[in-house]
Amino acid sequence: KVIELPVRAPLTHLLPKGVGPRPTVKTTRTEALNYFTDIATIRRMEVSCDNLYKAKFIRGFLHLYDGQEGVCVGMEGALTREDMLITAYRCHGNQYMRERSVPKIIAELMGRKTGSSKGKGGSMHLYDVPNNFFGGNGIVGAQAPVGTGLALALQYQGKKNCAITMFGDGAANQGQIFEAQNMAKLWKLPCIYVCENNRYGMGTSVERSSQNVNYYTRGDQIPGMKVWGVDVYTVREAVRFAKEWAINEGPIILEFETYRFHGHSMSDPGTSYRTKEEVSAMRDSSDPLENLRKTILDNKLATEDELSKIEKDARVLVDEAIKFAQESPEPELSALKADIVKRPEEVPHPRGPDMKNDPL
Amino acid sequence: KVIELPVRAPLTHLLPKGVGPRPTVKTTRTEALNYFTDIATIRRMEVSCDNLYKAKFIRGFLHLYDGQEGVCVGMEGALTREDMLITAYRCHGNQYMRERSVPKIIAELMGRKTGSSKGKGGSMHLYDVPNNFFGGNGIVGAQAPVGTGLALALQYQGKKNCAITMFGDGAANQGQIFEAQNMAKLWKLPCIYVCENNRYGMGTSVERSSQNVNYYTRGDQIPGMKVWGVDVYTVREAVRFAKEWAINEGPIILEFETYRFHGHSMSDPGTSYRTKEEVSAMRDSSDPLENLRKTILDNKLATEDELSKIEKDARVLVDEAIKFAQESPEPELSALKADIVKRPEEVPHPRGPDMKNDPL
Amino acid sequence: RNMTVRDALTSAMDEELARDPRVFLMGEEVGRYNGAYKVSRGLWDKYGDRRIRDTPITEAGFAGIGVGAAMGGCVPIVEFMTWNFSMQAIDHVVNSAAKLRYMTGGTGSVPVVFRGPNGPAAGVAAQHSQCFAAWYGSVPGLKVLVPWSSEDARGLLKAAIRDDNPVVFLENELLYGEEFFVSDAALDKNFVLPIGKAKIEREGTDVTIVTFSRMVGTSLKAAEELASKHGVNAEVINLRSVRPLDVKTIKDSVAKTSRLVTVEEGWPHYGVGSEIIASITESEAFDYLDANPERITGADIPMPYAKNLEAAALPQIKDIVNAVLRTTFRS
Amino acid sequence: RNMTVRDALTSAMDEELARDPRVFLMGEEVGRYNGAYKVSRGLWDKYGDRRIRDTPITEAGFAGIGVGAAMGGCVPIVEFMTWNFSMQAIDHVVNSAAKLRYMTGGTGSVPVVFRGPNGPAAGVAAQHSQCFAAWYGSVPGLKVLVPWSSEDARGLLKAAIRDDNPVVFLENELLYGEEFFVSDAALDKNFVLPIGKAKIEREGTDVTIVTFSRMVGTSLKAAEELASKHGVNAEVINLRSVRPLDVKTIKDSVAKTSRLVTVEEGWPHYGVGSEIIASITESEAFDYLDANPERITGADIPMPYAKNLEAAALPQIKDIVNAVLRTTFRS
Ligand SMILES: Cc1ncc(C[n+]2csc(CCOP(=O)(O)OP(=O)(O)O)c2C)c(N)n1
Ligand SMILES: Cc1ncc(C[n+]2csc(CCOP(=O)(O)OP(=O)(O)O)c2C)c(N)n1
Ligand SMILES: [Mg+2]
Ligand SMILES: [Mg+2]
Repeated sequence: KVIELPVRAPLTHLLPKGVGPRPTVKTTRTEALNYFTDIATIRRMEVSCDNLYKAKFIRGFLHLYDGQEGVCVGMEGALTREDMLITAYRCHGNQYMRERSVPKIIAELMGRKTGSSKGKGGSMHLYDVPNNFFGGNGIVGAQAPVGTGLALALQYQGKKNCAITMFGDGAANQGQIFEAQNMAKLWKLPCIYVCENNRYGMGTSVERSSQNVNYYTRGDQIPGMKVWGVDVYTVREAVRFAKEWAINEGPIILEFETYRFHGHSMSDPGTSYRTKEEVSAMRDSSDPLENLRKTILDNKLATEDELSKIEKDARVLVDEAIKFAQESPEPELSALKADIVKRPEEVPHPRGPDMKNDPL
Repeated sequence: KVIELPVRAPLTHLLPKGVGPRPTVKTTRTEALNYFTDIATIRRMEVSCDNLYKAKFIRGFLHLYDGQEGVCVGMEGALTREDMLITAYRCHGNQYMRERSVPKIIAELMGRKTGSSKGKGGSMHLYDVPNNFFGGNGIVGAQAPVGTGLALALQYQGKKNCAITMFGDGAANQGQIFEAQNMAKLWKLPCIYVCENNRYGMGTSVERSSQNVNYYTRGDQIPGMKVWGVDVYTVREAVRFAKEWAINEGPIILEFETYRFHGHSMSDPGTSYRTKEEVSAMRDSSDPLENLRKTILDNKLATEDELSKIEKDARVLVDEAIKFAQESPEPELSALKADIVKRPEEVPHPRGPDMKNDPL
Repeated sequence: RNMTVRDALTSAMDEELARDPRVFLMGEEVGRYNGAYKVSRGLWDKYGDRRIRDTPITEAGFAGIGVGAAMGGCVPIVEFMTWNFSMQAIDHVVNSAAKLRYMTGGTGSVPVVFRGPNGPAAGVAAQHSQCFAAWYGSVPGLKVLVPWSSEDARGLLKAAIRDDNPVVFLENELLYGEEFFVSDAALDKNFVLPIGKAKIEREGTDVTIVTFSRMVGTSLKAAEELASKHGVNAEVINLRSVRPLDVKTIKDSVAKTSRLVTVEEGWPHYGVGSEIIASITESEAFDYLDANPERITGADIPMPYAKNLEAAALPQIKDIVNAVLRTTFRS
Repeated sequence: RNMTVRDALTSAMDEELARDPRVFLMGEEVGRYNGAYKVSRGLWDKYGDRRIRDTPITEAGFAGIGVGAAMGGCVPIVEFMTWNFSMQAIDHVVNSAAKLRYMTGGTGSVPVVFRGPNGPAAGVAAQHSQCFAAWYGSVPGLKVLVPWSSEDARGLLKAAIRDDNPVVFLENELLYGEEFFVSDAALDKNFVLPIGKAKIEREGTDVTIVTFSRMVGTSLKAAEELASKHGVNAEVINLRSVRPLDVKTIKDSVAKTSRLVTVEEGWPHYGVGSEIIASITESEAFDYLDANPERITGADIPMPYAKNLEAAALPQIKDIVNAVLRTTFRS
């Protein structure tokens, strides 16, 4: 049974009147429960990673995505695997939506051979190249030109797909984003620039980092929309429209209002630059999981128990993934020098710390 | 005797109504003739440099400024030497207006010891640090953050001056300009960003390089003005206003409409990407020298003969400067390793090509 | 008195901020957040927004602004959250800062300090683990410092801030929390170390180990093991500066030991060890060498994330020991 | 047949564009303007906007776009008008391109070629004269080529375009107009040179001169002078690639000559010569060396503009001759 749901209207910039996302979308019980499952799974994954980090199973940087799941889940609802995608280091949700494997993600975070990048990349460097997800980039802003290049490839190849480049509100000030957008507009590239405005870049609030906090208006002649990023359906509809626009008209900017529930990364408690009140107000008003739960219950698409069951299953799934990762071996030492160049037989074996006594 | 002249009104962006340059300015015969002398001198210098290059007295890159003199002469009419200034490689005019020495400029271009940078910098690297002119930068766009830093220094030191950062229409797409302007706006720095829109960056017209060719609107929340750059008085009044704004309110963008009569640099005839008709139409309509001549004659501030005399004097001045430069010695070889660090006695002598047989 | 490297850096900046009103600190999260690695802890509280300036995440922009402010009469300390991000701004370090004095014929001056953690940390993978010592070390017009201990950190950072040239100051995240003994002299407000002088951290007779930053500690441990287990008495030189490079101290040491091993965490090729070996072998010290000079380095690979691979990609005590045993013909 | 290096490069690109529809060229003025140095002359006329793409002056942006397009299935040739401007984009060359395959565990691929003139030209001063061979040469994941002759230019550029890895291709403006003899084999559409193999341009017995790019020509002239005036028979090795570095060819040569001189135009410290000397002295070839290895390099200064200073800042034939005479004990 198909039902119709209202979605929040975006603020728009330079879009012709009457052009934009539709005010309502259609969905089904199955679809809604799938979205709920995805959000619940990512949520559970992120919360578990927090614990795994504290238990020292995960090291280095770890940027959690809980609070922002509405964006990655809603987006994929409007995309196919032929649409290319790139984001920054806060990439677990996107990876899950493409690769569909919690075990591989957690194994990667634990530095295991079975991880998405064979343990070589870690939390910031998740990719699913066969499914056109290109990471996972640790350098703030660098993904913007690269993502624009993905769009150029699509245009060059005559494909009717778009490339999505995601970045944060802090990253939005990076000059290379302006450079890339300028070319995207000149060349009419099928790009969707997605700014996930979670109000802070590390400890810096948007007002302190950005002369203009209406990120959707910062593409100059590129049209933009400010979209509530909490609701998967609102996100999906915005992206559906944006994809159509990108393919036919060229680049477009989507700013998603969202919030990160955790600190920036594990060394940041996330409380020194924002108040406890703010965090709990946002948890109350802007939790993608609770928002979708309410939509489902209000529309009687499922019962509370059914949703609890999904959450419980997600928990089991993640626990099993953790077990899988923990039981997975570390990469073999021989992996150290693999995957540096294609056709390594054509180049000398890379030297290790002690060239004259090198086990590899 | 003071007379009043009308100046062209700018197009403005984000300036409050009624705020901006005045519609008329005051001037005197002396002032007008000074401006005319400056333009005529720079013009003559540039045309002579063209010949000197062809005669192989000048080498490397040489970017001539003829056609754009209205900007540098008009600007300085509103500034003091305490206002800081930085531009790109097309810097002869600015250097002349600060340093006031054609001989030192031509000597520099010929790589002589008596040059502005002792022969070490060449055409792209002219400076007059004592008079707060900081070059002369060969890297497109790099002067923008540096100039913004000059403004920060002024603000930090509590000085009531501004810093002017000049760049071209091609440079205007550089991301670091957006980065610098973002900080300038956040921090209310006393910056005037001057975009000299001469319609081309090398062989690329503005439409092919820039998604938005209204450069004065590209600072996001930073106000801007598009100003006719041919008329010194129009330029001067715009800069007078902009300086006041910059010191009191923060950054502002001035786009000057101008045109380069020569090609981009000496290897470019400047004709493959623009028509002869366009060039000669621009020479007719937009020559700062002829424009000022007309103003002076129309207002009877001087006679045609007086102006011709000034031009003849400029010719003599430049010829003498060339003679001075030609008679100047090359730098001594000992200069090779000087001026690299302050207090060179604290560091080892830099090695030359052959460390073991080094005359220096 | 013991002091962490972090506190050594903080106190150095604090004292220089107090001493010279032209000095200010800028960078991402240096202010209210107290620094991503808390190296500027307390400074914003003490000096406020004007002198401790948080920037947006725009390295090209703020590095250039630092250079401009220095030209304009200030003495900015520009923090890169890590040096990896300096690649977005390297044009300003090299073209805007290092070359300026020369291009102006001596009239221009850029008294800026660029600082932040350099090289590998723990588990931060390929994009966050690069060592920039050799790249910046190659650039005339710069001074490039590579402190190890708290005394290095204090004395060199204060010297860098007081220097009239652009200085690249390469710290190490894993050292921030390490404690070192600091002499009373080094606690003095006017304590500065001379730029360009290496320090012999351990005197020895059998082999010269030349190293910098965190690898000084690893090399000293290797030296202890060499002494206790192998009867080899290693001299360990802490470079402190890779530009200028103190070739004389190394040469004198090699004249004594006739053996040379270099140790660094950066990539092997075109690295710091390459330069040291080339400098020694092209000099008269070539004749003193009784064995091949050796380089122990980071592996020639992007840094892997997994813990076991990361360890295999970086010099370990055993690697240094083995290299020394080879050069001293004990293996 | 004689051919300029410029024509060699143009023809290489032309043939690869014709061969593989995934190949395109992008950069500043590469299209309608035919290239700032006319290296892409005629290509826009032939292939049009889609495959010969003029970009705005935004290196960080278009280099990153090139990387992304390569990830997405294209084979972009990205021209830097000169490599000096690559400093604005170096993060993409290193972090986005070179490290990608590793970070993805092997699934990601960036078959991009970055090319353009590198090092000093004539009278272009400090900001336009930097050599990047050593910097890029240090980065795992890249291949870094340094052609000299027209045959090098053709064979290596075609190889670079066909290579599945990111390639840094360092040309030299002063060579563009130079003519070289090109064999029939090298004119073949499928002529490629192996990446990572040095070429002995002149066989000799008394000293090994290792060099690359324009300095190959200068070194060959020095070798002639050494032969005719000093009776010294020098072997001259054209590296062709600085990553991978063909250490074996150098080692074999040094085994024969017992003398090593390196020649480059870049800065001396942490340079290509440093790496070569370190590689040789840490190998068994150390024992063959009968004299100090020597480095002839660009001076350790920002490049001056004045003609006499510029000449003094760069290796001249006499410098190479002198170094060889020293290593062969003739001076
Ligand atoms: C070029 C660069 N500079 C600095 C950093 C350090 N850094 C990592 S994430 C981050 C904050 C980014 O904030 P935002 O773009 O808002 O993304 P969010 O973390 O909120 O998702 C910073 C400063 C980096 N990784 N790269
Ligand atoms: C970063 C960088 N990229 C490319 C160049 C080469 N280049 C020098 S000037 C120029 C054109 C600049 O045009 P514009 O900004 O309009 O200034 P104009 O020459 O018209 O004054 C180019 C591409 C450079 N110097 N620096
Ligand atoms: Mg954010
Ligand atoms: Mg222009």
